[in-house]
This record gives sequence, structure tokens and C-alpha cells, in this order.
Amino acid sequence: MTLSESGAAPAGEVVLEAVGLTKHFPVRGRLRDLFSRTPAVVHAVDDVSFALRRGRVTALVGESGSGKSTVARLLAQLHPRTAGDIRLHGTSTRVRGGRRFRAYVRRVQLILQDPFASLNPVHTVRHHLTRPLRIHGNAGRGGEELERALTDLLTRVNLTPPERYLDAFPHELSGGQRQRVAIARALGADPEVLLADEPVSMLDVSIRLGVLNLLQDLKQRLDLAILYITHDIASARYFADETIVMYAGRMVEGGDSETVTQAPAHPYTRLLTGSAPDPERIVGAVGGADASRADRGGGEPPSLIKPPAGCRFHPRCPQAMRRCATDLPPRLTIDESGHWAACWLFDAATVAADPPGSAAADTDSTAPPALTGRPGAGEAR
Amino acid sequence: MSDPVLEIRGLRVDYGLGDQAVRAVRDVDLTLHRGEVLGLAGESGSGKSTLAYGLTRLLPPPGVVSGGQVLHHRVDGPPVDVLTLTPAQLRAYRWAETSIVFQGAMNSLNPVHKVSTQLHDVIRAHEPDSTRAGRRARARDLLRLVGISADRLDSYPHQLSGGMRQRVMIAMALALEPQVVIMDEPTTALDVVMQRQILGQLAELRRKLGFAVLFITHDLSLLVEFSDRIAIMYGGRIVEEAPAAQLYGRALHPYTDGLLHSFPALHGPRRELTGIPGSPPDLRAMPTGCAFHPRCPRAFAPCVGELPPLGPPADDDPRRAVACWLHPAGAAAPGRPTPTDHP
Amino acid sequence: GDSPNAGKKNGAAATVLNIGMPNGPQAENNNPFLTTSAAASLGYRWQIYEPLMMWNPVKPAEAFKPWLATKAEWSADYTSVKVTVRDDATWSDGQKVTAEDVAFTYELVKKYPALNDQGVPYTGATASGNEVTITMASPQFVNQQKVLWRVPIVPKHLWEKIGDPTTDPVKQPVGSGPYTLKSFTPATTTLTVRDKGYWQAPPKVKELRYTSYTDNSAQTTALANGESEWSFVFIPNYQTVFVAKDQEHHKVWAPAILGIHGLYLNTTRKPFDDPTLRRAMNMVIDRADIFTTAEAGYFHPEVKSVTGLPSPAGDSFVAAEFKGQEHKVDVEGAKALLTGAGYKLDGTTLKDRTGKAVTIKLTDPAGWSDYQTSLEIVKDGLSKIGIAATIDKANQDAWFRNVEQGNFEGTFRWTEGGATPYDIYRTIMDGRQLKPIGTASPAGNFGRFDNKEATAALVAYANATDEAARTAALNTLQKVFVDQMPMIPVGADNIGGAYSTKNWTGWPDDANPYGALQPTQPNALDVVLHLEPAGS
Amino acid sequence: MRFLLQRTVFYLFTAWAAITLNFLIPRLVPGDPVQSLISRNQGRISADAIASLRVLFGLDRDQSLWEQYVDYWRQILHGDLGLSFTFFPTPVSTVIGDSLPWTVGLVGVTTIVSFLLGTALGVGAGWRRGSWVDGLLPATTFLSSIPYFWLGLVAIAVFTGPGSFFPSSGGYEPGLVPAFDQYFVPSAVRHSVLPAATILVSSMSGWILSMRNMMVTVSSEDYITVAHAKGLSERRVALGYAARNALLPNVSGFALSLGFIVGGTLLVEIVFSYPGLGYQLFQAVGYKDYPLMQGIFLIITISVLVANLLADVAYLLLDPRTRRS
Amino acid sequence: MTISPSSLDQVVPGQGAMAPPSAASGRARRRRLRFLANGKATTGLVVLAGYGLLAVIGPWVAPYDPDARSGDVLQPPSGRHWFGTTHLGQDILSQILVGARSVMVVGLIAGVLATLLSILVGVTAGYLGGAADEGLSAVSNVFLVIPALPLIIIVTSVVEQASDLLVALIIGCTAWAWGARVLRAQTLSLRRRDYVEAARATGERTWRIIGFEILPNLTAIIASGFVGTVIFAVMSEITLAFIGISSVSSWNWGTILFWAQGQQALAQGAWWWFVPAGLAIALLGTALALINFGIDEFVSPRLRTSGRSRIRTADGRTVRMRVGFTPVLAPTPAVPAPRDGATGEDETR
Ligand SMILES: Nc1ncnc2c1ncn2[C@@H]1O[C@H](COP(=O)(O)OP(=O)(O)OP(=O)(O)O)[C@@H](O)[C@H]1O
Ligand SMILES: Nc1ncnc2c1ncn2[C@@H]1O[C@H](COP(=O)(O)OP(=O)(O)OP(=O)(O)O)[C@@H](O)[C@H]1O
Ligand SMILES: [Mg+2]
Ligand SMILES: [Mg+2]
Ligand code: NI
Repeated sequence: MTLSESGAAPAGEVVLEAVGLTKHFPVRGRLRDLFSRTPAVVHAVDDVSFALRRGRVTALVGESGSGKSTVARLLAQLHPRTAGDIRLHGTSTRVRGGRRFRAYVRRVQLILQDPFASLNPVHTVRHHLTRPLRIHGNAGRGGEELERALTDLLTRVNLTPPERYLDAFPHELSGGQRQRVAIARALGADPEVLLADEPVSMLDVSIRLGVLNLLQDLKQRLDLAILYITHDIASARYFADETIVMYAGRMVEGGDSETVTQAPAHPYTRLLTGSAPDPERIVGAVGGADASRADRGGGEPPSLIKPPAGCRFHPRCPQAMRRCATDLPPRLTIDESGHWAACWLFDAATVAADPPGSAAADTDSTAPPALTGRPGAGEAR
Repeated sequence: MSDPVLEIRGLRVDYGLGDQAVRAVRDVDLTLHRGEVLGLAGESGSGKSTLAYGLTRLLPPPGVVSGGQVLHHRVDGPPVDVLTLTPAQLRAYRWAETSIVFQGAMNSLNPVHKVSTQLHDVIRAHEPDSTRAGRRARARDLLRLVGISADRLDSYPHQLSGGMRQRVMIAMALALEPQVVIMDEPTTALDVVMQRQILGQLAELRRKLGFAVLFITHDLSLLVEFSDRIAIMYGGRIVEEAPAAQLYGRALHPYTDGLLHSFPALHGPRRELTGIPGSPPDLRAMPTGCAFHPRCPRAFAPCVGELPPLGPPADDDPRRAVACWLHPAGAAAPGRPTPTDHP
Repeated sequence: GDSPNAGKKNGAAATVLNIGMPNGPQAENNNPFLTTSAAASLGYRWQIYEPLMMWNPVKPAEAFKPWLATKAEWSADYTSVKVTVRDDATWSDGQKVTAEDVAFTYELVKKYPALNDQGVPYTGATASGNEVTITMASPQFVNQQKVLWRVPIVPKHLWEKIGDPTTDPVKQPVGSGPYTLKSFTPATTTLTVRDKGYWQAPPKVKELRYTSYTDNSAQTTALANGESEWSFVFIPNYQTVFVAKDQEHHKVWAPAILGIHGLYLNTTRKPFDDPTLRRAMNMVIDRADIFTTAEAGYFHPEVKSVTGLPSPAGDSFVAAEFKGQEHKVDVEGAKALLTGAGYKLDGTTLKDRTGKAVTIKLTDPAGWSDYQTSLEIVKDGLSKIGIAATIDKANQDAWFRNVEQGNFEGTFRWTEGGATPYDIYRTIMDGRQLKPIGTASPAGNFGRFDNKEATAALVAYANATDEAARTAALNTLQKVFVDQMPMIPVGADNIGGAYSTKNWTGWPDDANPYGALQPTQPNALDVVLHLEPAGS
Repeated sequence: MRFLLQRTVFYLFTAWAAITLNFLIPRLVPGDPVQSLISRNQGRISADAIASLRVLFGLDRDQSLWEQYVDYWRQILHGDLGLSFTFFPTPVSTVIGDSLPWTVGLVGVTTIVSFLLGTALGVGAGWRRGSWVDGLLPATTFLSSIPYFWLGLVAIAVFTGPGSFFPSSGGYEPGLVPAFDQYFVPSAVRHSVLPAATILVSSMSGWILSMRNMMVTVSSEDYITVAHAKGLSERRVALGYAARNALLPNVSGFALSLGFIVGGTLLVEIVFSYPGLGYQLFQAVGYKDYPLMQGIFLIITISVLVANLLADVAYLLLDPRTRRS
Repeated sequence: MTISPSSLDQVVPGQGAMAPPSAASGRARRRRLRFLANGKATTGLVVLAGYGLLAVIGPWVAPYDPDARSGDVLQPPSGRHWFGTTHLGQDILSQILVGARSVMVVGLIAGVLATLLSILVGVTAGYLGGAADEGLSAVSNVFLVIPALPLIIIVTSVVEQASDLLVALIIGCTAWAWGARVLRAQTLSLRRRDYVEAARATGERTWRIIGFEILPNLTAIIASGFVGTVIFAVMSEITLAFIGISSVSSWNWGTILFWAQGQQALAQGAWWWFVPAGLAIALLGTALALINFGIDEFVSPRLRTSGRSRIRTADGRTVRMRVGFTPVLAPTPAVPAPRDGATGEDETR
């Protein structure tokens, strides 16, 4: 099993595009909120734009609760969006149900985050796979053709021999097997776009690798456009052509995977890559964990109900400038390869006016007492 | 190497009884030394959690401990076998000597009690003569220790973020300054930033307080970075045990080797990921001999017939141990007569 | 202490009489004119308020006994009555009872139709001296007792101040009777005897306790264990359930009155429009069985006379030709009668003249267990002459509607009761009440019996001015009834009660039937006045 | 708060709908109160009296349903429930006022006792599955499957009689006047023992069962395992952790059953001749006493709604999670 | 993954064990049969089946016509009349046998109807949410608020001839509200489950999602609701007959009790008139409740008594399976001298 180098894959045609996608969830207010004008909302996703291309994998990384899953569900039209647009082959779509919804989901399929929750415990694998085939007219005519289609699906996700799994109930499957059933179900609709929400987070490394290889293979064979959501930046590096970083509901950086992971531009991305566990770092170091390596977390993630003004990362940013607290940074291009970051650090004028870090929070008071800082770990590379 | 604090000998844990039983942990021997971090990794379903619950006897029905010993070496006094304690003794032993942090902090904290109540509860249970004020002061200190401001004491669990809850659990685990802290995937649900924050604090606290940690995760890279020694489980048994750096540098067991070649690294040059072919064994119908042999690329005749014992390989560092016929232990060799069966 | 319950010991013998009624919790309401008041429901209104005359329903033909009035003189056509009010009676507040009070009371009843629960068409009442003349719009020969015995006399000086006597609960009743209200709770009302001023010798019973039990079985239990000493309730198997509990003291006396129960037949439905068939049916219905099985052997005294008049209350009214003629079960006679009239008994099925099998649907409300049992027995009897009966346990409201509208084949029901047999026959045979099927006739003639002779006789009886005319009319009625059998009489209503002689004696009984034994009748006052402590 | 507002609107709507139904349903029924009165007094009220009764009850006025409805609401808003037919002219409010305390006293106390006792036993049964408390379950199920009235009648037959401590009927000894004194209170208590025991026996197993199931469910929660791991005492884990959390779902059931108290346990009241509201309702239905029926329905409606609201609030107080913004 | 999955609202068949898929079909069959392995449920089912049988054959096996009067008036149980006779000499055994049908018919029809209504209202409200939910919730709240028994009394009095079927319909139409409430709450929590979302994302139609994804997961609640309604319906029917309200002409156990009460059987000492009907009702209720236990334990893995709760160990001790104190089975060998490092015990078991 090999995960091939994939950085060189040609950029295909845009299949699905998010333009200024925004989702606010209303929340139950407290007593005092009653008297305020605006109802409280969770700013789960704000102004997210990107494109999924044929035969390419786009990774979406970011901290917990930054809105990654919400983006995927929005793209699958499971939530109505608050603002923005979703374009399938360039045409704006907004479907809630009915025939047009089914036509849409035939092309765009979602694999939900939790493999333990997304299979109905009362149904067999057969039921789970037959449904998309039938709904989207891929079941063929007669029981034999259906059986062939089912066997084919299972074989494609490497669940062999298929007859061993067809009549199993979800609880009789391991996590990796479940995940593959979920993927097979999505493939049953024969889609153009696959939205895979953390398909591997719960699996051990060997099973994880199997699933990723499968997706890689599908991308290449079927020319699928894939959105790959993950916490595991290292796998994004290996697996995705393009990587987008989200923080608190906003996109903060995007570009070619290798570039984003190896030369992160946005301070948050640097924090992220710096925090990722990396055995290479300690090999040869004096045994045991080195506490001084612990990176400063820079406090808690922001509230999404009242997100910070300006750059949402500024309260935790070691290089914050005054402008960061007031003005929302636009996408600023870093190099021609398409690498961009939403950070004032890449606006020459701003940096000139106000040195980076001048408005940074007093880290010592917010950081836990026992930690010593090692700012900007990613920079060093 | 320092003194052992927890010695697990021949621990066997089953789910169910008789023929129906799933033997989830099979004859596990493991030693945790004072002050060290012992990482435990392995395949999903290999029995890591079962081991952790079993040695503290917290396994819910139908789990039963069907044999073995769990010796806890007190700082003063003779070792006790946790498996022979009466419920009352067990209660007194728990938390004061060994505390546990489970994976889901949301589920570990009682949703209807304040954080302070839950902290007080544990102190009062073990130190009945402590005063209210004393307990409160201690609770404050504990929260501060894990970097949460003391005014969060009166919060309910749901008012805290996932990371905070996990840190509250860690604070609670340290409340009685136990010798051993067991952590079962304490950070799996968190993002890497939060994970690093928590583990950093933990490492710092360990240095200060000197407890030993049994750390379970399947994130190998994390384990390599965070622990002193690593044990790898497969099919209910420990298959390899070694200092972290040594294990990462050179895995002896083919399964460990497979694992190390399964995870992508964030930094450094891209390398080839090979993975492990095949699928996990069925605990009800384990393969004969070495459980890994059907998937093992280097399997040879003895692997099929006989179970390799776990021991220091003859040709390597004595601090390591492996259960593989490729690296026969000093004493053991293939073809050794079949050992006695259990009744 | 100063609690209202202080010094109250149950069973302090010979001063208290415990009276019970199965009427459920009561609301405090002592208005003597309202049927819905606790005073009426439990009957204690008659211990506080008195009527002008005392009438004995057990012996309806007997003369009225003077009470608040010493004398009552009817005009020949019975449209007015002149009463002489006794001059030694006082209200419990000490004021004298006067003719003014009496006239006021009748004017009150006239003025407020809602208070006129007897429906007597009063036109006025005038007092002069100690005499009051009460006038009515029509002859009231058959309603004498409604005028003189049924109207509680109230004090004018208090009642003229009452704004709306139809909605006033009269929390502090003041009457001329021997008792005054002591306390009221929804379960129990207590009366104490007046310390002075009652016009007769005061009663020996110092305190009357009226307890309202929620239902028959609770009341029966209370009677059986002695909690209640006097009540009116249906006791199944009363010998075992009640009498046997204290053979010596527990007694039941259930005299009949002039009101009966029986099987109404719809005389418009074929083949029940045939009097022969009805007479034959009468011949096979076992009244004695119904009396013993359904009515526990006492509750609805068996009507033996062929005329449907109960004994002994109706004895004096029975026409000479029917005197001594008693109903007997006679299956063979019935068969003969039917065969003679063209019916055919085909095995176990009776075929009418057209050859159709005779069947009948009997109906009564589901909850009325004595009627239901009676129907079972009727069914048994009818089957002996080949009539297949089915029993329908109807819903009560529907049953009421259907019976009044004539939508039934056969049903057990009561007739109204009164001082003469007039009320019985009127309920069954009154052509003036004849309505087409589907139109309600609430006042009677449910079977749609159409007989000019009977109607004329009823009119004649009510309006007659001499005894001979009345007798003639009544004889006609009886003859029509016996010939046509529009309703098959079975049992009479009783006006008795269950009582205990453990603490009190002097109750009316067969040996001394001085009055009705129902605690809710005006006679109750008379009964209480007769009571003596046991053993004295 | 918007939530509360929303709930309030919701409750108001429900109240309106229920009250309207309360108004309509009795009117759909054939038959009228006069007829019922006559049937109650078979033959002893003459046909001539019908007219007088109709006048008395005000049934002679011809009002359209709509006019009656408007009147009805006017009355309710004035706190006037009208005059009862059965006890004419006693105001419905007086009738209810007379019987409500009895029902609330008997059924209220037994409901609470039943809940407490049942919950306690349920905690025991759920905590130690397979112990003797748990073994009690089929027996209590059997008891709760017996109709109330049957159990009551048997209790009367077995336990009452001359010389027995238990009276067979009523709320207190005849002759006593309700008052808080040494005569009345013991009598009232004595009279309530059997009915209360009947209700208790038949209603408790429901609580036992639901509490047991909740306990079993909660016992396998992680935080219980953690509580054990913390070495807390058995009592503390069982009560402070397991029972405390298992109680939550039962609280709303309990609050609702408090609301149904007012409806009384009709049959128990009938069987024991207990002067409560349930019995009155039964009578009112039988006698077509619309005003009384409506009045009692209104009280029940309001108390169920209030109990519902209480359940919401109690949940809010007991479960900090719902307090979340 | 921890081995104790936990969330209050999880009533779905267990997960956690990764059993070999090869045994799948066999396990599924076992899963179904497990219901019968539960002693309580089996007892309940057997008793219920007995009642069902009675309902069918009762009138034929009845030794007498239940209406027929005989000379044996108010006789205690004897060889001739096993359950004794009434005041009319009717055979009580025959009345019970004949009455079973009416009771069963009313109970089952009302149960089915109420269950269907509660599913219709509750699940729809819970799934659709929004205005539909508010409306349907309000309707069920209104039905919840209206006292059921008086309502049934009133409604039965509207119609002249209340047949068994009608009584069943009325009870069914008034008894669904509670079930609807519970189902709504549960549906509300299921609606946002990932597998429902996943079904939507697959393109399933709404009715299919409700019918095939949500309903099967509500089985336990629906079944226990059904059992509860049947008990309620039977009790209501019997109560109606007992207080003499319903106009059902046929025999049922309530009618028997009505006659017994009307004749004050207990005061007369005729216990045999009361006891059989009461016991028949109680036994039916118990049977249904036992089935309820079975369903609960069948569908909710947590309630399932996992084998024995007490186990006998090899050395003869008895240990209890309980949360928090895992039993230790094998006798612990004498404490050997503590050794450093691991040993290679290679026993196969
Ligand atoms: N249905 C919802 N109602 C209200 N808030 C929601 C809803 N779904 C998500 N959120 C909120 O939106 C934010 C983004 O959630 P989302 O699940 O998209 O994060 P994520 O990036 O996928 O996190 P994770 O990595 O933990 O999966 C979170 O704060 C979450 O609480
Ligand atoms: N209640 C149970 N009944 C039967 N088998 C069980 C039960 N619980 C767990 N098992 C089995 O026991 C084995 C060990 O499970 P355990 O949870 O200890 O694995 P783990 O190593 O912690 O895996 P993970 O990394 O996925 O958490 C698994 O194969 C599982 O299928
Ligand atoms: Mg997510
Ligand atoms: Mg685990
Ligand atoms: Ni009568």
C-alpha cells in the first residue's frame, strides 16, 4: 500500500464551489439577552469560499469547533445557509427537499464525521447500500443486477469477500469497516463530489491508512472531487492536493498542501503545525517528554456567539498588531502558487505602521503558569 | 531504572463467562515504574482500555477479571494486590493511589454537579476530617495547577469547553497526589493545539509531583513524543515493550514496524507509508501461535504453531522486550515444549 | 375545648339518631323548596319546616292529620281550600306562626314557578284572621296532598327579605319544626332539638345526624354495622346483608304506595298492538320472582291485584269486579289464549297471525341493576310462550329519550305516584299525553296507548265533584287496564326504610302504619316524634 | 426568556383550547340535568315538576351556543364558575372548594408518598439489580395491575366492619365538623388510611419501575464509573450521583401526576365514599351538571398546565444543562 | 472508544463488540430469539396467548349460557359451577369465559388505534418541527389535559348503542396523547442523529426516513406504549362497565363486577362473584407488564440481565457482577517476590 505523491495532479474543472458561505445557528438566549435587539447566534461559518475540482482533494483543517463539519453539511445542503452561495458547475443551488434535492445529492455525497452514529443500528449493510442505489437509479433491473451492484460497491471499498459483510449489522463491524460502508454508501450514488468529514479520526494508524488509500484511489480512478476534513495535518499533507485552514468559522489560510504544512504563513497555522505531535522532533533528544516543548496555547478558543472583532485570532496571536483588533484581514496572496493567508502580517503597509507582536496579549497572564513559550514554532522551518 | 510502582502479572480479563467469553486481555505482564510515562498503543480493539479498566476493577459487566495479579507498591509498606481487595479497601485505595482520566471528559463529569462539588467529593471521601475551607482552597489550587482560573469552580461541566473539562479531570486525578495516573485516550477528541497544551501541563505536573502515568492512545507520534517507554498491544497481549526513542528508531515486532510505517509525518521529507495488510483478529477465534502471523509479512513456521513469549530479545538492549519468534528471548527458543494449559 | 367537636362522642345512646342517605356529598343549602338542596336531599327540611297537614301515603285514603293547620276545607270542585292555622306554633326565632306566614308561603310558590316543585296551579292565597284561603286554577282532588302536605311553611318576616328565594341557600333556617340546624358539613348535617316553643311535646331525640353516603353500598355497610340507624336504600338480600347483622334490632319496612313499576309495551308496534298478546304476556311474567330476585323481596312490593293497584295502599280503590282477583302465572292459560286468538306456537317460537315470529327487544339503562334483573326474569317468562326477548342495556340518556319518544318495544319503568290511583293510570293511559312516535311525551303514555274511554275516565275522575262519579270513573279505568293491559304491572314503589331499634323504638310498621318511613318524606317528622329511647 | 415567553404563549393556547373543549363536550351530550334529576328520583318527582326545574336551572332561556360560550368566558374571567345544578343554587366554586381539600389531601399526600417510596425502592432495585428489592418487582407489577376499585372493595370487605379500626367510608366520622382539633384530625387520618393504602399499592410500582430502569441506565454512565474510581462511598455514588441523575426524567412525570391529583382518583373516592373532587366529577357527569363539570375540568386543566409549567421549571432548576444559553 | 457507550437516550441495540461478520445472520436470529430467553417476557407472552385463546374459544368452552338462570342461586364454587353462581343462578365461570373476548377486543383495538395515533402525531411533530410541531404538540397537550375517563363517559353517552368496537375507538382516540408526547421527545432526539442526516444526504424521501430510519429505533417506546394503552383500555372498559355507564350489551369482566357490586356481593359474603374477574384483570395486566419488561430489556441492551448476576468462582466463592467492582474469578496465586521486567508466560487458553 502506497500513498503516492500527488502534489503534481493537474487542476481539474471546478465542480462545486462555495462563495461567501455563512451559517449562523440561533441559540437560546439567557435572561438578559431578551432585552437585546439582536438574537444570539453561533457564528459557525462566516464568509467561506473555495472550490472543489475534479480529481483533486481539498483538505480542510482547523481547531475543534471551527466550523469544518458545518461547511460540509452546508455543501451537502443538510442545513439551509444563512448567506452566500453554493454553485454546482457554476449554477447556484439551494434545495431543501424533493426531486431537486435528490438530483443534487446524486452528485454531491457526504460522509458524516462519526462512523458509529451515521449507520442506523437497526439496518444491515445491505439496506444501507441498497438505498442509494435504488434512489439514484443505479440498482439495475432485477435482484441479480442489484446483487452485482452491491458486491461491486463492497469490493471497491475493499470489504471482501462482500457476502461476509452484506448481512451484517453495523454493531458487528469494526470502526474501519463501518467507515468503509459509509464511503461505499456515498459511492452508491455515483457522485462527482465526495465530502468526507474526518473519515479516519477514530481509527488506529493502520486502519486509517487503508481508508485514505481507498479515497486516493477513487480520486484517481473516478476523477472525484473530494473535500477531506481532518485534525491530522500530517495526513492532509500526504493526502490532499490543496489545504485550507479554518479558525473560528473563518478561512485563515489556503494553498498547496505541501506549502501550507511546510511553510505555514498565518500565525494560527503555525501554532497548529507546531502543536502537531512529531516523533521526528524528539528522536535523539534525551528520553521522555520535554515539557519545555509544550507550545503555548495562547488561551481558549474564542466564543462564536460574540466572536472577536477584526481578526478572530488576534486575542491569541503572538504577533498581533493594533490593526488586527479592528479590521478583518482580507485574503492576502503570499506567492504565485496560490498560497494565501488572511493576516495583516502579509500586508506590507500594516506591518510597516505597527511592528508585529506590538498588540499581542500578555501571554504570561493567560498562559498556564507552568509553561514557557516557544512562539512560532513553524517559522523555524 | 527506578522502582516499580505498579506490577501487572498474568492479568486476564474476559467479557462474559464460559464459552461465550471474549478474552480481551490475555496474560498481560506490565510494569510501571515510579515517575515514568508508559505509553500503551495498539490496534483498535486490542484490549488497551480493557486492560486499564481491568487493573482498577472498574470494568462494567459482563467484564470479569479471570486471573492474575496487580501489585501496587506503596511508598511505605508492603505491596498490595489490587485484585484481592475488598470493596471497602478498594474504595480507599482508589484515587488515593491510582487515579484515572477517561477519554470522554463530558461523560466523566457528572453533569448535574458543579465542578467544585465533584472536587470536594473526592477529597472528602478520602480525607473525612478535612474542613470545608480547606477543601475549597485545595480545589482552587488544583484548578490553578491545570491553568484554569479559580472562579470556574462554580461552573457546571457543560459550561466548560472540552479542553477545560479534560483539564478539570486531570486536576481531579491529581487531587490526592496518587502514585499512578492512568489515562485512556485523554485527548483524542481535542484538536492538536489543545492536546499539546494539556499534555504540556501534564508533563510539568509530573515533574513536580512525581507520579507515574499509564498513557493509552493510538496516536503513535504523540506517544513517541510524550512517553518514556512504550508498550504495543495486539490481540489482547503485549507484543513489544521498549523505551520510546528505541521503539521509534527500530521496531522489533513486525506489527510495531507496520504501525510505524502507517502514519504520515508532518515534518521532514515525505516517506512511503506501507501500512499493515489484513484485518484485526477475532478475539473469539484467535489464530494459533502468534496472533499476528496471518498478517505478518515475515511469518515463518514457528509463528503458526506456538505463542512467542514476551521477553528481552537475546540480541538486543535488555530494557526492551518483544514477543516474536524473529527475536527469540534469551532463554526461549522456537520448538520449546508446549507450556501447561490453564484449567 | 372550644372546638365544635368537643364533647362529641359517637354512640352516646338515646340522645342522637343517626340518619343516612346514599346521596353523595352535599352542599350547604337549606332552602326547603329546592329539590336540589341538602335539606331536601337528606330530608331534614321537614324537621325544620312543617306542612299544614300530615298525610299518610301508606294509607292514602285516610283523612289528613292536622299539623300546622287545625283544619282544611276544600270547596266542592276542589279549586280552593280554606285552612285554619293553629295559633300555638312559633318559629324557632320565637315569633308566632300566623296565617300571614301561610298565605305568604303560597304566594311565594305561586310567584316563583321554580319553587313550585309540585306544579300545582295556584292562583292566590289570602289570609284573614287565622284562616287562609288558597285558590287554584283547576280542580285538585287528586293533588290534595301536594297542596297541604308538600309545601313547607316559611316565616314571612324572614323570607320577605330574601332577594331571590330560588337561589338563596338559607344558611340559617328558621322554621316551626322541633329542630334547628346545628352544623353542616358536606357529609353530615346535625340538627338539635329546640329548647322551647314547639307546639307539641318535644321529641325525645335530642339530636338528628344526617349523613350522606356516596352510594348504596356505603350506605348499606353503614346500616349493617350500625353507623346508620335509619335510611332508605336498596339492600340486596337484605336478610343476610342487613337484618342478619343484628337480628333483634335491624328491621326493614317497605309499605307500598300508589305508584308502580312495570313493563311498558309499545302499543303501536305490531304485534304488541294486540291486547290479547299483551294479556298473555302478563300471564307469564312472574311478579313474585321479580319481587324476590330483583327487588330483594322487599323493595318493590309485589303488585298482586290484576288492576295493577298495590296493596294495601290501593285496596280501597279496587273495583268490586276485581276485588280479590290476583295475578297468577299461567303459562297454559296464556298459550290457550294465544291459540284462541290465532297465534301459533311453533315449537319454541310463537308465530303471530301473519306467521311472523314474535320477538321483543327489552331495554333499560345499563346501570339499573334491579330493572336489568327484572328484564332477565321477564325474558325467561316470555320464552315460555315462545316469545324470544333480547335485552338491551341502554345508555341512560338514550333510554330516556327513546322511551319518551316511543322508540322502544318493551321497557321497565315506573309510573308517577299520588294519593289516588289516578297518577298510576294517567302515566299509562292518558290520551291527552298521546304524542306521535318521535315526539317526546315526558309526562306519560310512553306506550302510545290510545283509548278514548280511558282518557274520558281520567278527566272525569280529576274533575268529579262527588264520590260516586269518581268511583265510576275509576272502575272504568281499571276495566280498560285489565282488558287492554297497556302496561304489565309488576311491583309498587315503597315508601319505607331500613332502621334499627337498638337505640330508638316507636317506628311505624305493619302493626302501626302511622306514616311513611322514608327519611325524606314529611312523615319523617311524625316518625321522629314517635320515637322513644329503647328500653325505656 | 424568549423560551419562557414562547412556553407561556403555548400554555395559554393550550388552556384556551382545553377550556373551549370543556365547554363544548358537555353540550354535545343528549339528555339534560332535569331528566337526570328525575331519573335519580324515579317516580318521586312528578312530570309537573319538570317545568319548575327548567325554570330553576335557567334552561328555559333560549341561548345560542355562541352566546353561551361568550357568557362562559365572561364568567370565567370574572372568576365565576356559575351555579351547580346538582346542588342548585350552590356556586360551583363552593362545591369545588368543599371537595378540593379532600382530594388534594388524600391523593396529593399519597402521590407524594408513592413517588418518594417508589423512587426509593426503585433506587434500591436499580442499584442492586438482582437483590431482594429487585425481586419485588413482579409482585408490585401484579398489585398495580389490579383495578383500583376492586382493590378498594376487597380492602373494605376484609378490613372494615363493626369494631374495626378502619371505617368503611367517608372522610371523617359523621357528626364531626372539619376543624383542626384533636377530634377531627385523627378521625380524618383514620378514614384516609385505607383509600391511601389502596392508591399507594396500585400506583407505587410505576415509580419503582421507571426509577429502576433509569437507575440501571444511569449506572452504566461513565461518570458513575468515575465516581466509583474516585473511591466515593457507596451511598454517595448511589444517591449523589446515580439517583440524583436518574431522578431527572422522573421529575416531569411526577410534576404531571401532581397536576392529575386534582382529577382525583375517581374510583377510589367512589368506592370509599370519599368526599373528593373525583367523586363530584363523576356525579356531575352523571347528572349533566354542566357548570360543575366545566368548573372541575377547568380546575384540572389549570392544575395540569401549572404542573406542566412546574415540570419545565423543575427541570430547569434540577438539570443545569437546560439552563444553558 | 471506550467500552461503555453511554447516553441516556440511546435505546438502540448495542454496539461496541466487534464480532466476526461471518456470524452475522446467526447473531441476528439469536437477537430476535433473545426476547424469548427472557423469563419474564415468556411468562407474559404465554399468559397473554392464553387470554387470546380464551377470547377466541371462550364462548364455546363456556359450560353454560352466561345469561341462563338456574336454581343454584348465589352458590359458592362447586363441581357444578367452578366459580360459583350469581344471584340469578348464572354461572360465573361462563361469564368470565364469554367476557374475555370483549375485553381482549377492546384492549387490542384501542391499543392499536392509540399507538397509531401517537405515532402519527408524535413522530410527525418531532420530525417536522417548527409550526407543525407546535400545532401537534398543542393538540396532544390538550388531549393530555382533558381528563380521560370522564371524557370517555361523556362520549359513550352520546351514542345510544355503544358496541365494543365503539368503546375501543373512543378509548383509542383519547389515550394517545401521552404516547405522542413521549414519541415526539424521542423523535426530536433521533431527528438530528447522524444516521438520519445520512439518510437525508443519500436522498431518501421524508416518509421513508420516518418509516424506515426513525420508527425502527422507536420500537421499544412504541411497544411499551402499546402495552400501556392496552392495559389502560382494558381498565377503562372494565371501569365503565363497573360504574354502569357503558351500554355494552355483551358480557365483560366489568359487567360481572357491576352485578357483583350492585348486589353487594362482598357484603353478602359472595366473594366468588368478585374474585375471579378481579384476578383475571390483574393477571392480564401483569402479563402485559411482564411483556413490557421483556421488550425493554430486549431492545435496550443496558437493561438486559447479562447472564447471571451472581457467579460461582472456581474456589467456591460467590461474586456479584456489578458496576465499579469487577469480580475477580481465579484464585490469586501467592504473591511472588516482586520482579522487575516482564516474564514470558506463554500459556494458551
Ligand atoms: N445544529 C447546530 N446548532 C447550533 N450550533 C451548532 C450546530 N452545529 C454546529 N454548531 C456549532 O457550530 C460550531 C462549529 O461546529 P462544527 O461541528 O462545524 O465544528 P468542527 O470544525 O467540525 O469541529 P470538530 O473538529 O470538533 O468536528 C461549533 O461551535 C458548534 O457548537
Ligand atoms: N461488552 C463486551 N462484550 C464483548 N466483547 C467486548 C465488550 N467490550 C469490549 N469487547 C471487546 O474487547 C476487545 C477489547 O476492547 P477495548 O475497548 O479494550 O479495546 P481498545 O484497545 O481500547 O480499543 P480502542 O483503541 O478502539 O479503544 C475488543 O475487541 C472488543 O470487541
Ligand atoms: Mg466536525
Ligand atoms: Mg479504548
Ligand atoms: Ni324503585
